[in-house]
Amino acid sequence: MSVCRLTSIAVLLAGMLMYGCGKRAESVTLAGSTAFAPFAEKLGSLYMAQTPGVRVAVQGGGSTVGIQAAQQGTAQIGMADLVKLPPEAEGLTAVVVARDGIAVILNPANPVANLTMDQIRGIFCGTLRNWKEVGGKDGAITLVSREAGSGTRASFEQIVGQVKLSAGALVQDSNGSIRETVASDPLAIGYLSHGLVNAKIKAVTVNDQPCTTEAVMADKYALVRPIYLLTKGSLQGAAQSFVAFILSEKGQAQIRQDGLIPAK
Amino acid sequence: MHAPLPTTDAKITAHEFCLFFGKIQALRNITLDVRRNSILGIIGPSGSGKTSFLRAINRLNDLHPACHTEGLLQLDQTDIYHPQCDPVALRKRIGMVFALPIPLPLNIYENVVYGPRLGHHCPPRAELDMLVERSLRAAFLWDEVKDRLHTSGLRLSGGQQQRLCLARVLAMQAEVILLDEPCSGLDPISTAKIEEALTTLKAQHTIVLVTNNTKQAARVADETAFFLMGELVEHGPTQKLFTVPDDPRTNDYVTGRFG
Amino acid sequence: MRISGDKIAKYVFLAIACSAIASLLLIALFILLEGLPFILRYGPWKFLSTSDWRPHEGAFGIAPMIISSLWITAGAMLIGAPLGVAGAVFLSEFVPKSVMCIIKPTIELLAGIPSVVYGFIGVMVLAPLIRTNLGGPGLSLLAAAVILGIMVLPTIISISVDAIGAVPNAFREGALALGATRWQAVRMVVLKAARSGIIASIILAMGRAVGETMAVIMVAGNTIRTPHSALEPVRTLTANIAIEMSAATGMHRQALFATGVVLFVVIMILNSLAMAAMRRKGGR
Amino acid sequence: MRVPPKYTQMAAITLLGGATLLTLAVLVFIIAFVLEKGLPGVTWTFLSAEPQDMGRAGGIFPIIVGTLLLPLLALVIALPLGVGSAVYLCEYTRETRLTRVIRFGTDCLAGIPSIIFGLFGLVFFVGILHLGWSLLSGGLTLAIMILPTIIRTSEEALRAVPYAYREVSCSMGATRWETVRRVVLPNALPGIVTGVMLGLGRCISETAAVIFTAGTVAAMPTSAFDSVRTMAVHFYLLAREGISNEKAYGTAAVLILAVLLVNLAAYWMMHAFIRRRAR
Repeated sequence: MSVCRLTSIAVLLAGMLMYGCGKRAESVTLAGSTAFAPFAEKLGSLYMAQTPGVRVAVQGGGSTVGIQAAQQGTAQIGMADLVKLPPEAEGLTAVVVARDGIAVILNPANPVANLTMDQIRGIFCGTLRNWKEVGGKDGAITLVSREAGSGTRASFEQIVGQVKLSAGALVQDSNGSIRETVASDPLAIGYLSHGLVNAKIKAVTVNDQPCTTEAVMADKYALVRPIYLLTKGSLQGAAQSFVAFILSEKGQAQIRQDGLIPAK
Repeated sequence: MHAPLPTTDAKITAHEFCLFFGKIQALRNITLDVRRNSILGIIGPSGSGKTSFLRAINRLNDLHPACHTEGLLQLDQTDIYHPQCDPVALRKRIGMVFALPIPLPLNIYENVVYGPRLGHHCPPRAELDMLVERSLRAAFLWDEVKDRLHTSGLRLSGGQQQRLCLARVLAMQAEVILLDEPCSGLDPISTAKIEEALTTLKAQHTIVLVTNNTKQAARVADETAFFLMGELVEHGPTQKLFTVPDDPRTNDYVTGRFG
Repeated sequence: MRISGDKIAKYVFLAIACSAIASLLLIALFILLEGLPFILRYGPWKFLSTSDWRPHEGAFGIAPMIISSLWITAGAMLIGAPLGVAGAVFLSEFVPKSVMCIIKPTIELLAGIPSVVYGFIGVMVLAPLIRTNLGGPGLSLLAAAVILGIMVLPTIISISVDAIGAVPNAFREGALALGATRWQAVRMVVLKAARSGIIASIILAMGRAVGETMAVIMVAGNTIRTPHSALEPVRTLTANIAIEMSAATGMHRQALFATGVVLFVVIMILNSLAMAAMRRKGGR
Repeated sequence: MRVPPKYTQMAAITLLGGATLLTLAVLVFIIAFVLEKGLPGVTWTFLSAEPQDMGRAGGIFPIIVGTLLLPLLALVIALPLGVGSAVYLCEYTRETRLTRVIRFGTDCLAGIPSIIFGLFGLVFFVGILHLGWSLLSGGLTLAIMILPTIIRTSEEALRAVPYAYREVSCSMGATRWETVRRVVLPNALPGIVTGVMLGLGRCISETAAVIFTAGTVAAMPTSAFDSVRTMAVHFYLLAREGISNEKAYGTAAVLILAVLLVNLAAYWMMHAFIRRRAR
């Protein structure tokens, strides 16, 4: 009898959970780059405040998941933060909605203030192993890089050029963890989306160009990558108006305020 | 071997009954009748197959994977091992008390009503209470537990637990009661109480008592059967078996020369 | 009809068992179908023995990851199993029931803490500790082994306590009656009786340690190199899958599934070793 | 010269006691670390409001709801399947080669990393079955993930019930199902509850598999087809993406308190159940 009571409660619960299926407000689903997802969420909540009756659902999962989702239709809009779109993205219309600078970051205790492109390439290929060689204090460089396939890393390596990452590099799979690793290891060097730079780490100038929105807008700072919204065929309804909202004056101002660089 | 007793009077009849566990033969052509409303004592050294025979009657050996039987074993003239015979219904009519008292991990009340509650029709509460009292009284346990029916059965002493098991079987209103060395670990007082209960229950039930305590068989059993190495050596009235047995081996066992 | 009720129950349970096993087979098939063709095409020996993992240039060698996974699991079990079983024995044999009712829920609580929290504490507390005192980048094989060791403790303790608790008191009383001290009774009788439950808990814990991803990614450093010392950063098979899967396509994605197949085989080998250990001791 | 048993006993007790104390100290340190960093952030608004500004501000109420619904759905599916299979393997079949293979297979699947279950869910439930990123696909994926653990622990619990009880019940004319329902299952309940707790623990602490199947939408789900975010995923996104450590620890603190409540509730319920049955 106690077992029967347990199973009846379970069946009741399952029924209650299923009651809601089918009732679905008009929804816009985005999926893709983990770097852009939080910003898309912010834009989504702004858009939902402005136009009631629409639900904006933002999923992470990475650029490739975004591209596949847009292709298969599990999401109306795919997000990708790659300099060059991979072959899988053929047949999708790509719209640049923002740009994101990649800051090269060090531990605040590290005296080095500027690095040239060649020095960065040397460090990440493992030819330059000691901070002494780039004007810092003596100490082996702890290299921290993003994982193979991450949009940030692909863009970083394409812009710097001919980077064959040294086998001894630490690999972290998100901007936040790169920041934590660099913040806690005085000899570490890494890179992340410049919107996430905070007091715990220090962004160096690249070829004497600071990593700021102005420098990027003026095309002086080299390490920049576009953020694409990918859609299959023409969009209609809520999804189309959401993309228009992001490209509108209000949307771009929100992007700039959140730390990204407007598309125009 | 003498001619089988008149069939109408026999509750359980075995005819050339054999029992196998895989390749091992536990029982060799047992032919035996158990008269209605009587106590049959089964004695014999350990490993002589007396427990296997007992468990064959309520088909408890079916739980053993490689068990199969030959010959005939009947309850009220219906073959127990007949494919149509449902072992569950059969076990409802035959109660069993094990050597080690095994009260179910429930309180005393639920232990006793466990049998009657099985199946679809569960008797009303009042009837159950009355059944519990009658069964516990018949097992001489009522006075000791009547005010703590809801305590756990595992808390009782060894003798009380065995009487609880007996009460549990009585509550099933079984026609046949099988007892497998019920008093092996009990003190004399509990043993006496159980033996007294059996003699009074003889009127409504047929009882088969397996025991290695020959004196207990002499005291309680109407008829006694002597098992040796899976064979029935001799079966007859207790009085005759313990004084002038036909078979010398029975005589040696009963007088305690070997066994 | 009375009998049919029981028959129905038997077939209901048979159906449930089949659907559960079918869903588990579905997962195993999913992994094999996605990963196996790649291994056969790429060459199993090359895939398992080379240590150069550069997915974008078509080099898929996971030797260092297999070694790291085994090292980390061994380290975790070296820490977790003795502490866990010792804790379980002490808690179920030498601690009064009332105290036990408070400790057991807290231990089971720790099975509920997300591995991400363990990983984050590892990064914040353990890694700097290792870096300052023992050297190296801090994120290392040792850090991952310690964190995993702590994470499997609740699994080992709670299942072993149940296994020891299930040993009937008669066994303990029997041993004590023969003049054994409490510890002798535990060592010679109780542990032997509860052995299958304890080994089951160790197998489950080992499964969890091998299968852990999030905490390992945060704490192990994920370098693609065979570790020469415990202080070097390493990448396990699971970390390799989790880190790169979200952005992997084509051959790279199949290689990651192939890593999943290798992991499945590694787990099977570990389990059969544990089973053999249980049977060999039991066989005597 | 053999050490007299009295001393080996003392040595053993100090050794075991030391190990237990060390374990408890480490485990309590972890709880204290998270609570000390997280509790200041746990206010009523934090518990009742919606998250704003990517989680930097506002509360986590919809996330708490997600954390309750997802494991509940997973258990509603995995519990009957798991315990049912354990009952079948233990009670209705003899120890054959097939049952050993099944048990071995379940052990291996208990070790499969959750990321693979996540991908299976992404391809099968989100993709092929078109359930999309939702409570349903998340629940189904987690159900399959904890199924091996529940089957194994339930089986151990069932096997721990002494065989004699089954024999007695059977001898009193109980069918196999009645024996299971009235004697075996109630007696094995503590072990099964432990298995459920471990399964629940794994569901609540899962991030990779949940992100790929239930998605990361932090809004209140209105139906089984809406995406949800659990506290573990929320902690992961806040801590790993470096959005806000303070809110991350707040979420972790709430999660620990919730898990503690669930454990204590299950524990007292089980004790009451045992006390009622065999007082």
